Amino acid sequence: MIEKIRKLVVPLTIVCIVAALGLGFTYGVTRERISKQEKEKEAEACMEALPQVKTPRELKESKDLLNKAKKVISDSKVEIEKVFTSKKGIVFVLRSRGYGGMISLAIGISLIGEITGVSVISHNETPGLGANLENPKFRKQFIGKDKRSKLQLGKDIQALTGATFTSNGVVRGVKAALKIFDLIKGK
Amino acid sequence: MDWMLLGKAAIALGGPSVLFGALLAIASVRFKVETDPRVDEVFEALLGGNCGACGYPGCQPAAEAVVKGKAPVDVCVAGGRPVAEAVAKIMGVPLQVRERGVALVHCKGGFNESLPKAIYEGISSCAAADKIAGGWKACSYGCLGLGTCKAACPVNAIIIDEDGRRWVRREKCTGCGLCVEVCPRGLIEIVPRDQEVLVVCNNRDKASIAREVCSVCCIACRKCEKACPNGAISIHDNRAWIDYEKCDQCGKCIEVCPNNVIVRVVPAPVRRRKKGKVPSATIRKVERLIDREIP
Amino acid sequence: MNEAYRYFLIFLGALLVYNILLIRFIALCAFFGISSQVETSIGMAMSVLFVMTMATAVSWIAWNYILHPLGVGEFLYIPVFILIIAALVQFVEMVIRKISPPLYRGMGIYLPLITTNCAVLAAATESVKPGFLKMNIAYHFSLPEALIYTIGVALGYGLVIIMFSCIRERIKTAPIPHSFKGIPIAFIIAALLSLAFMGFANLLGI
Amino acid sequence: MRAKISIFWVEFKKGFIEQNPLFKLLVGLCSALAVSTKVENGIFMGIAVIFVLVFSNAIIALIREKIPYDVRIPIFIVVIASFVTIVDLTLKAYFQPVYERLGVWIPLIVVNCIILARAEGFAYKNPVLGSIADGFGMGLGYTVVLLVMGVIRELLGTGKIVLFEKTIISLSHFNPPLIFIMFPGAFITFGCLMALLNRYEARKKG
Repeated sequence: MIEKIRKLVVPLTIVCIVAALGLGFTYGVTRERISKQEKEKEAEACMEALPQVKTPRELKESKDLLNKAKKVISDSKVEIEKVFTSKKGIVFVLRSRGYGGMISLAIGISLIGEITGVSVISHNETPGLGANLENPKFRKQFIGKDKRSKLQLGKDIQALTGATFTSNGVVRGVKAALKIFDLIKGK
Repeated sequence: MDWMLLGKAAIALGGPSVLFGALLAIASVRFKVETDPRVDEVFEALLGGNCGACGYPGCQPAAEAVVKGKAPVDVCVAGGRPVAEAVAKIMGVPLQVRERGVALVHCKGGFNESLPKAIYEGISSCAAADKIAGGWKACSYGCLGLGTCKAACPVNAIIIDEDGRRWVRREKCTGCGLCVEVCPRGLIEIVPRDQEVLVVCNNRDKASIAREVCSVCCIACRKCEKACPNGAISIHDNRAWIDYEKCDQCGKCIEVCPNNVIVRVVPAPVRRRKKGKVPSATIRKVERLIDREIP
Repeated sequence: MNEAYRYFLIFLGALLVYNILLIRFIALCAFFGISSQVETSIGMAMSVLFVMTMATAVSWIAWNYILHPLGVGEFLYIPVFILIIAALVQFVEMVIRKISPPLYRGMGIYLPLITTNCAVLAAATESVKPGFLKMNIAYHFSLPEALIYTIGVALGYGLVIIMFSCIRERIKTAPIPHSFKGIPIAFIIAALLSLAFMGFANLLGI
Repeated sequence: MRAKISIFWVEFKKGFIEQNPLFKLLVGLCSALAVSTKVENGIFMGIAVIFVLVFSNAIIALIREKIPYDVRIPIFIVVIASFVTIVDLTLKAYFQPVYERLGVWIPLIVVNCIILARAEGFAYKNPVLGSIADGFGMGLGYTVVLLVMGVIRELLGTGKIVLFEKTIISLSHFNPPLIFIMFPGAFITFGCLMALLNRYEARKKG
């Protein structure tokens, strides 16, 4: 029995440990690059959403506002991830439900409560349909809208052809961002 | 380099591996099922298509049966001789090639010989055609010619020609019997491979009825019975039956049969192709009809 | 949200809306081979249900008590989970073979196929790394939720494979163009079924 | 040396043509159907699969005499999973956009039946060189099918082919049927390709 256990366990464990060390090494090498890339991408999206900001340094992540935002958010299909503040406005990084999964958006709002830009960090929508949300033409429609805008699909906002869920997802995200801004701005 | 991370990784993957390795080791001892190592070897040697032609649900059960001695070493029908040799080698027994039979369709009537009673336009399956008013043929025993047997054949040994007649390519047929099972009219029989003189009709109506529906049917005239010097032919159920044990294939019955229902099936001569010369489609078609009848 | 209702949504989402076979394209390998007969499909569906539930439970524990606390989940989850699944499947096979030969004949022969069934790994991973399958469920599962989810996935698999094998058995006698006979027509059927399942999108807002 | 090269060639050709994993062996379908929406995806997925196949085959063939029979599957699968994770992390670090599109399919290469099947069926029984050739041929056979499907689906579904952000072919005056890039389109394309292959082979046989 003991002999059998030794015979099976030793090779398996050796293989596993070698594999674990190899992977740990690879992870160590790639980790920094992965997180750097993710940060860069996020910063780029934020700057696109708030064009008045010229360098990533002007944006400051605010845990305080994030907690407040999480409390006031009521839509279960939207999930807020980060809030960046700057002298020119606020950027909300949030995830909203689309057709193929969560769409990660950065939404910039100026100090007077107008949308300055919407940019996509990542998404998994159908190529050729929902994936057209990468197209700036669709996203530019949101610029200048504020809390008074109804943001109705088909009226104020031209939906993406054949991708109502995706368009809805973006609109929902923008609405949530405006609402949060409205509720927390006084504080 | 982050040594802590490496250590943690080694623990996270090494830990479960020790656990599961031990689990498997214990299981392999505690729950050991005595299996003959030859089962795996035989299984490897079989064709592995799980075709079911051998009559076992798959290759694994067939391999088990071979090792237990329940099945012969040439159990794998589709694999043929090379597989049988390999299995025999594993089992350490000399390969005795069991002469497998060959399929025979007991009906000769194509569109030209056998009269239709209706036009059938349903799905292309004999079983379905048979269910609709007893089939489209006037003969209620004859082959419906829709090719269910052809579809069932794992080695493409059955051919249906333009006239709706069936041919069995004897050199391909392995005698597996899958076609026997699917024929709704039970027309296919596995006959000994060296049997050349055969009755190709299954009509069991009286001569007066039979003669009206088909020009190549057995009318139970008893001429063959009388002509046979060995007493191998008998007539019952209004058709002739050959006792293959007694038959010495002299062919006297063939000569006397008025409707050419008794035939001699001989393998066609093997043609040798000249190198580089590809036969045209028509020639190949003729070549495929390997088994010809000599009336 | 009401607790029971949330469970129901998770279950329904896994079963229909994000059906693992037709919408997520996972576990197709064995699908076309197995689904030619109803009987084998039922056997396969049962084994998948059994193995998947167990694998998810163990993976969930491994993630929440080993991988995540050690901070190595990010790069070790694939080897660890697949090790768990492979070892479990083999273990279960040995045990069933010894304890209950009739059960082994019905289910055991499918077990080796399940090791490489993507659905098992996918469901196990989804239940600890939400968003893996783009299931639109944006929070970490608790253990009961993970189990409900897995059962939903496995039943969804079973539902489709049994339905599919019934269609394939019926279509055997149909007049089909010669080139399409066998596997190709099965793909066309799968396309139609997939179209039908796309109709479940946004059912109950999932 | 020549003998070695010829062995290499035979194994390579076998995987590429005679036993094409997708059309002939019907393994590895899941990822092939899911990622073939774009030609570009096909290229990256193909490279990833070839990498994993070649290296895992090589390693397993190298240590095959030391692997005890009872734990061979867990060992194979851990080796495979490690290479998959390496691909996963590398893509994540250096090819972020591609990684996002391929998403779940990179981790699921582990359970891609091609790889385990080759490990058990070939590399476990054959020396290193043949195993590498086998892995390479199989991987290439997989990739070619992926590319063909990618071309058909992208061209028909979106009306153009975009490769590395450059439009290669663009069909003007063409209203693309979107179904080709959605789920059912994958099944339809694959079924039709297979039917075509059947027809071609039936013709060749006469």
